Amino acid sequence: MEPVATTFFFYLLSGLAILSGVLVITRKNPVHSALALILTLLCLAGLYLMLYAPFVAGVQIILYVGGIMVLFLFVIMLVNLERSQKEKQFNQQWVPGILAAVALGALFVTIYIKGGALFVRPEIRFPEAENTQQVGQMLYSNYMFPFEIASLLLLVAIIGAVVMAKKKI
Amino acid sequence: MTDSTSSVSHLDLDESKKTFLDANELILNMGPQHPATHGVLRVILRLDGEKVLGLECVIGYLHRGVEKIAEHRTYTMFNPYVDRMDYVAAVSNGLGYCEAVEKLLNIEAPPRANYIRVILTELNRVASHQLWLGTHALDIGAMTPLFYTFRDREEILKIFEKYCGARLTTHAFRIGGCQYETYEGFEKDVKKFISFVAPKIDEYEELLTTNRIWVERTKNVGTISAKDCIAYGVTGPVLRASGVKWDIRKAQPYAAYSKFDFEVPTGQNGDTYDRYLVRMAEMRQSLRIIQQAVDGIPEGPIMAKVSKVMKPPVGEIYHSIEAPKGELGYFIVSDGSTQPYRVRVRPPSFVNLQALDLMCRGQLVADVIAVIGTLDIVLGEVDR
Amino acid sequence: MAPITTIHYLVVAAALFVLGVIGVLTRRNVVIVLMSVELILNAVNLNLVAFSRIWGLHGQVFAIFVITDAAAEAAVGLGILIAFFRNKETVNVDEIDLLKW
Amino acid sequence: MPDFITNYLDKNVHVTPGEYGSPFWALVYILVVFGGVSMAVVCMNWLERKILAHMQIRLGPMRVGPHGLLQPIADAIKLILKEDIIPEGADRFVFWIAPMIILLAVFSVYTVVPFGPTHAITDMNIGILFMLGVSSLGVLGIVMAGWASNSHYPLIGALRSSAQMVSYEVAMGLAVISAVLMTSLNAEGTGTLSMIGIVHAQYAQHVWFIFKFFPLGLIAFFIFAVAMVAETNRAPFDLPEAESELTAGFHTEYSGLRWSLFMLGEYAAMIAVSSIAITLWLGGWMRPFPNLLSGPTWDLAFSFFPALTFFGLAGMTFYSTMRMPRHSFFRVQTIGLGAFGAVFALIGLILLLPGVNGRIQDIYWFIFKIAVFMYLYIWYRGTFPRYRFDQLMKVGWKILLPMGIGVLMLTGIVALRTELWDFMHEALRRLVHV
Repeated sequence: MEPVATTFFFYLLSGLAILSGVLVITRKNPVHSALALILTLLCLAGLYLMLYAPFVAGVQIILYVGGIMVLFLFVIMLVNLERSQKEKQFNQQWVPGILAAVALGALFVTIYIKGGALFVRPEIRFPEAENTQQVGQMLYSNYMFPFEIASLLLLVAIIGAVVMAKKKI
Repeated sequence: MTDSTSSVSHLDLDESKKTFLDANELILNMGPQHPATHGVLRVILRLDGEKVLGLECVIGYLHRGVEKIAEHRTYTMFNPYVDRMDYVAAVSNGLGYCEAVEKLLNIEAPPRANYIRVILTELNRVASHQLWLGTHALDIGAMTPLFYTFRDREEILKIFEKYCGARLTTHAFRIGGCQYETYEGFEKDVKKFISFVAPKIDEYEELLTTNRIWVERTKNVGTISAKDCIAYGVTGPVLRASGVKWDIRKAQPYAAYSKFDFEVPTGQNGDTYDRYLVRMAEMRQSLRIIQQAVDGIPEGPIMAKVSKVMKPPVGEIYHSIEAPKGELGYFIVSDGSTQPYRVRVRPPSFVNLQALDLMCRGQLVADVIAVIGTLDIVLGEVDR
Repeated sequence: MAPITTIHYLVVAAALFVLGVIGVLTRRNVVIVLMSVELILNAVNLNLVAFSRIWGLHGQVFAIFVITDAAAEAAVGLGILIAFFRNKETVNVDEIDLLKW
Repeated sequence: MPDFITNYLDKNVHVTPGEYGSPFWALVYILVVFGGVSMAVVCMNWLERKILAHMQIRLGPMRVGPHGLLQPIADAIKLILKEDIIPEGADRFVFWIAPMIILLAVFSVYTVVPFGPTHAITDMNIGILFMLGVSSLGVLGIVMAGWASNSHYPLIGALRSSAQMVSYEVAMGLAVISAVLMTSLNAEGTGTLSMIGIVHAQYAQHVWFIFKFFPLGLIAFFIFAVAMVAETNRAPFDLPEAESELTAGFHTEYSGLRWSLFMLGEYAAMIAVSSIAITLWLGGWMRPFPNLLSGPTWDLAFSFFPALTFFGLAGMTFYSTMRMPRHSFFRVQTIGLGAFGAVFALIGLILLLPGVNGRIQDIYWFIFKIAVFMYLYIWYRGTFPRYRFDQLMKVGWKILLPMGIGVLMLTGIVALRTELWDFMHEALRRLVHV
């Protein structure tokens, strides 16, 4: 099936993503930041769907929005201080920080302009209906070892988080 | 549970006892407008996450000065006021007061009156326990028992209504006996009620006693030892559930209780589940007493000779009975006039409520609700 | 309008990346810094998925790995944050410069 | 008629409008499904009060309309007219958006619910993953509602709720995976995450997955059934909104219309998770025994069920009409009830028409199964006390999670038993020969 109004949805989603990305780094209240980040993540999930990556989109929603962001909100509630909102929000090196980031952005733009041809290749159209199966087969064949490492990493993260948050076990 | 229950602030806690949420202690104000505080009890909880570090009861929202009112009423006139203390067991309140004044006047109610008193009081005990069960179960989240118990309590209230015209604040007894003779068919009604309600009690037990969630919610919750019970002066089913076999009906029999054969159910663990079992058993024992009383009710007068103007001799008296919630005592000082010099009530709910802090420390918020329910307090009696 | 090509997605990803970098470099609140890190990771993910359209499914698999890492990172980061907050009662990065307490 | 309408109606189209790429029909389906769900929630409101009341030997709403039938409408009017209170010190924006997030999350789930082989808004390759993911977004709304209220009870309710939903999602996911694993037992050996594909797999394997590898499917279903009650914050897992403990949990500070949005979200979520369970384990839209009792005779016999249901409802209504008190006060109500029964009978008659009858079958069986689940929800509420928070966590992490892992592993082992056997056999043979 051909996606409907691809151009429109691309600009809508990417515009929303960037707009809420700006909100993430400018809001005083971390809860508002988290809300904006959730919107960014959802927009990105939409972009993944448009890129024929439905499985990644699903994982994005279930893990990022349903898992990680809930964790963030949970922690924000625990550590939310009224006074931290009245304090200065940006640190002293904000000018060099922004300059460095802008320089980085300029670098990206240069690369994209100079090497535009590099990124233009014929699209490989996977049958969308098979996406999950193909990703699954890849995970369990080519990427078996990284997959196991990732599970180990998660285990370490669980233990680490418990150790950190609970000082005396 | 001993150490973490200390009432010190989380900042003074040992490092090892701090928990995940120790970052800030939460003061939660529960009540006086809260669905599970049985009226207008206000409990200030100090929480560590969901764990209760300590709590404080604020009472007095229903204070009407019943004891002070007594000083300006004659002995007879004060009688209806006591019904308004524990309004779900008004008959017991009346019985205690009437017997205390009778003791002061040195008269005794005739045997038939005593039998009627026992029947009505025990009926009221069943009604009170039913109301307790319904609300307690509702607090723990089981909705349905509430409606079952209220349906069956209705039958008791109907008997009260037929007997004396009132359902809740009955004012059934008078000093010296009973005002009203039993109505036509009273015994039949009571017997019918017994055969009606006995299977219903099984029905409540079917819903709850072996229900896994109920058992998990009540076992080892709000445990109080026999020693603590005695130290705090806790009486009634709460005391008996801790294993102390103390029932004033047996220990210092009043009315006609010495004539009946019944058992005093006790528990061992002193937790919420045992208190539940004890009260369920008590309902069955009450039915046994009522059965015996109805079967053996003697003929005769129902009122002793009492002068219209009561002037008890100078002196003081303490008389207590076993109300559904515990020992209900009346301390009356007479100065020889028609009005008492001082009346002091020992309300079981008030005394039992003291143990709330002890029973809730170290438990969770949900357990506070369960414990308030299991203490079976009536705020009308706590505040008087 | 011109059809949407890979380069369009790359530009969006670059913009998000820059935003994330700005957030990490300039904000004081640790929670928001961590959120900016998530923003950066997502920009990378978008790149990977966009490339997967022209280079094959490997990009999508990598995106899944990145999401896994993000979960681990958030859990540990927030754990550290809680431990830190308990001791110092602050969530500002520029006050976390002692390396010990 | 324009092409974009008629194209989809072609006889050869056997896909959902979303897959076919027909925005018009997708929109129609969206409107029908969302409207239907909202209507179902309204009916559910009345039914829950009535059924619960009859379980508790009382009558329930009786005043507004005959047998309280108009009660939901009265409630809606009351809620809309009520003052909308935002507490002092609340975060107004978050307070405002929280119920919206819950509604958005819940209603998005319905985009992939298959009411029939073509009766879904769309069918996605990642259907079940999408459903789980989107339904887990509801927890964000709950957390925000609790936090934005700036009050203790909602905050505790929100913390409880987020912890509860996050933990039960794990067990839920494991149960779902074991069902998805069962879909891969075909010649190609590839499973599917698509909701419609899962039902087709059950049809192809001639068994509902609840009975597959007995008792493994049943256990997985049981895990899901418990977890889904916890996910939707219903009794006996209704701690986040435990009335007797936290007054109303995360929506304590909400009133009027916003509060009703929470309720709408909760009931819609109940229907949504029930439809996941039905799709995964109970054969989705299929009628009972589609393979065993096949053939035109059985098809005809089962095709009478929708009409019979409505005739039964009509009969009940007419019986109640007969029993209405014969007094002039009740005349309007009696006529109304009779008219209600007549509408039921009329719907039943319409459902008997051959053209309608064939199309309604799938939807009827799906809704019938949902109704059974809804009744179970109400039954739970009437029977069980409430779990305590630590016990709830214990059930989630220490009972359901290991059970889920065990079922998943066993399902895998049983599914691959021949391969495993061959492998072991081969290994043993080599060992002996060496």
